[in-house]
Amino acid sequence: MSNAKIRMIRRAAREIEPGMVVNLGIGLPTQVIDQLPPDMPVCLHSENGISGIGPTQPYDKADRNLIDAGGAYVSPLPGSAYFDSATSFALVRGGRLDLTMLGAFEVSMTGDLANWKIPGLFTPGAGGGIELAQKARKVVILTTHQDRKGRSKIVRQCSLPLTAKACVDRVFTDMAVIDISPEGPVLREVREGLSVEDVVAATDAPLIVPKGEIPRF
Amino acid sequence: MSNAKIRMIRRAAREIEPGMVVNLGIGLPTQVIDQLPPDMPVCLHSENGISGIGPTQPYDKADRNLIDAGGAYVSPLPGSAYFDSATSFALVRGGRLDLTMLGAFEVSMTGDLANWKIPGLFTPGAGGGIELAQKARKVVILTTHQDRKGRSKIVRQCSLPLTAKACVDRVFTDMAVIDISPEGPVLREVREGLSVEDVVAATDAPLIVPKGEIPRF
Amino acid sequence: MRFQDKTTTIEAAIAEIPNGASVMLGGFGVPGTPFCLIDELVWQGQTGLTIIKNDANETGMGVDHLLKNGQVARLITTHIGLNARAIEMMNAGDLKVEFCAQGILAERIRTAGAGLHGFLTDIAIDTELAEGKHRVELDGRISMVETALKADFALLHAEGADPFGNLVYAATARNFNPLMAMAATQVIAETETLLPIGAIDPNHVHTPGPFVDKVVTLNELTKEYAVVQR
Amino acid sequence: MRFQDKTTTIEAAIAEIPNGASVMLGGFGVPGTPFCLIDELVWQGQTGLTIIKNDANETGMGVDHLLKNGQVARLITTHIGLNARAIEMMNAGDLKVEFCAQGILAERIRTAGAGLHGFLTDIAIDTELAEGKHRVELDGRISMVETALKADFALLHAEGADPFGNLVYAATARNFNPLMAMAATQVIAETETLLPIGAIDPNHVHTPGPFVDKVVTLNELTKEYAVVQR
Repeated sequence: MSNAKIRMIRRAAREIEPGMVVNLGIGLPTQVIDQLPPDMPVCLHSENGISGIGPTQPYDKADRNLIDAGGAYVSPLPGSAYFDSATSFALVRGGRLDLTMLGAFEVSMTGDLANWKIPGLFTPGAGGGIELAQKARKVVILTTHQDRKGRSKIVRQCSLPLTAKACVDRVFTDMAVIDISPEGPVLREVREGLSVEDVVAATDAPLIVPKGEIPRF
Repeated sequence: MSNAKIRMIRRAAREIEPGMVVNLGIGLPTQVIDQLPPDMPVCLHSENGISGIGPTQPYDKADRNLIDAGGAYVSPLPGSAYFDSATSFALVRGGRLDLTMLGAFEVSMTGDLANWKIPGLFTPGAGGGIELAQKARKVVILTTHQDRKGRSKIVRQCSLPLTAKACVDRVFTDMAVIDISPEGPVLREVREGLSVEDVVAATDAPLIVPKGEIPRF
Repeated sequence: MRFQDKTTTIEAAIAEIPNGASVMLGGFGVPGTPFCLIDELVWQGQTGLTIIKNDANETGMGVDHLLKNGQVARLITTHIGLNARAIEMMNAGDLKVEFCAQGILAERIRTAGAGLHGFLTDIAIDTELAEGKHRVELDGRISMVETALKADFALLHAEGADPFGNLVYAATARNFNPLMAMAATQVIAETETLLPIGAIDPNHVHTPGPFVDKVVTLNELTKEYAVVQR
Repeated sequence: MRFQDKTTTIEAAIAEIPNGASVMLGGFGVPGTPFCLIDELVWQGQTGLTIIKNDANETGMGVDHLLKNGQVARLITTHIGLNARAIEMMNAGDLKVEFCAQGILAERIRTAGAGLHGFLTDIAIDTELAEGKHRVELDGRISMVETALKADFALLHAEGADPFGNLVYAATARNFNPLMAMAATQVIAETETLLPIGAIDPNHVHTPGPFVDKVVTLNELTKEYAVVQR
């Protein structure tokens, strides 16, 4: 993984506060977990029915009945619980999920999220993503700042089908930390080695740049 | 208990078929259980969260956490299960309760049941009675044929607030067995020692009396 | 990684409840009723409460102490037949009582817990409980809307709990407890035994820890928890 | 008193399913998927089925056999990203696919199981999944009606079962199984182990026996149940 991505993941890990119940989406978000202090009290939820996800297991030690929503073989911790899918989403919709970290195809300047469908190309269904995006108390996105063709993922308006409207609180990319505020996207931090101008130039949506020094990560 | 009531309870017990899931209301219905053959496969449900109610326990042997909906201390059987109140009524409303036996203040000729409220006199709330009456696959009533003032409990039209409309399939009294048919109440059986005329005279609703011999119980 | 420790004292837990709060109480009759949490609420004396509970216990027990002490403005329940005081207060207009069919109360609480707005049912459609209910016609069938019922606080009784708030209930003491655990902003569980973290098999947890905010360990059970000899 | 014995053979249990039936299948990925019951359904060859399952498994496993064999007319699901055949068939118009948000699918199934008509939610309200949904305004808030989803059959996978049909599931193999157990006219459970009646603590039962119609004991687990090495 690139140094920039590693920085992004390390920075995102600081978003997790002691005592939180957190759901990490497949891909980059899952890797955040390795960056947490080992003694930090945090409860990882997976929508297929577990609170308290423990370390991923190699195939030869895996429990065939214990996976996370991405299909990875995980393990229980002392204090874990298993439950059915209705209870699992009750936890999400009922307000007990403090934070979710998700991937994105596009995030709009008003916090709309598109991450589940590319018409004609990628139509697998939304899974649990809609409820995570719409109902977690805090929704943060982990994504490369631009796609493979160099197009900004932070856009004025989503062109793809929405996962949820006005749901994103904060975006972590390999270039910046951006908050979605009522006034629009605000540039909060810039990656070490980049300038504010680099980020603004790489972003489709107009960024609000606060006065004074922008912190680096 | 009077001999007539004992006959009623014994007759009602024959309504329970092997394999049924049954909910017995407080009072007379609960006593039906003692009349069942000991080896008969039947599962007793109580709406406070148990399938497979075992024998009632004396106070010195009672489990303080194990009661039926009437507050009697009961016991588990090998094969019992405990569950929450939502699951318990899912079982009732979802069609898994084959039979309920309930008490009545009034049963109308179209099968309306009133058994939960006497305005100004008795207003405790309906508890689980409405769902039992409305959703059990078969609803049978156990009641004295007349109240203490000699008034028929099988009436043309209920005067009391309804528990559920057109829900009763069959009524067992200390005088008769009466089916609620689409044409009205049909006299099916008469208690030993009574005549058909005795029953008709004691009943407010007009009874349909089939031709031929009416069986005795 | 480890789990948050949610254990606290009964005084501190109940002190969070302000006057005028809505409070769900677990229990169906004696089993599952959080008598010690209720006693502390009586002791602290918060008033104007909306109480949501299957029943009003019996005279001299549980909810009845709150009624006697004048702390309850409103009771949402299914059956109060074993509490003469509750019926008297209701008839005298000193207590506002809202009756639900029992499974509908359970489901309204669960619906709030599941983050849904309400559900559609035909239960009680031909009874006086149907009065004033919003109706919807779908596929030619009439349903009534039952709204989600949430509360500021839920007070639960568990047989066992670990410090993270994973709960297990005993026999029919389960009843409304797991539903209320989902449906309140602050969930306070009293437990007969505080178990070490990891002592509950994850397959046997009845209420997962994330639903619970505070765990209070009972030193001893008061006589109200015992078998009732009538 | 004793409990009914619901054990039967896999052939007899699956033979009850007619062409055109709606069939719920437990499982989220591999865990909880009733692979042996599905294999028997493939063997018997019933066609025109409506399948309700969280996902379409992976190519070469579970639901995929039914798809490949041309037995499925319609699939109600949440995510089929791991099954290229399902996506191809959908895109080619050979398979009608209805997508639900995952928790909404779970809740629609549970709602049917709870004997309710539907529920009100704002989930997916600003997405294309909201198209065509009936809307209700209550207290100034817009909700969509999600309808109860029932089926003719539910095929479940349990870790253990007793002859009456009390079921226990292992870890995340629970998922949709207990919900589907409530929501089908005929519920058929395969179990890894048939336990003697009374062997399951009543406090640890995940699906109570009254919800289950048939219990099928598996002789051995096929390789599809094993850890998937990708």
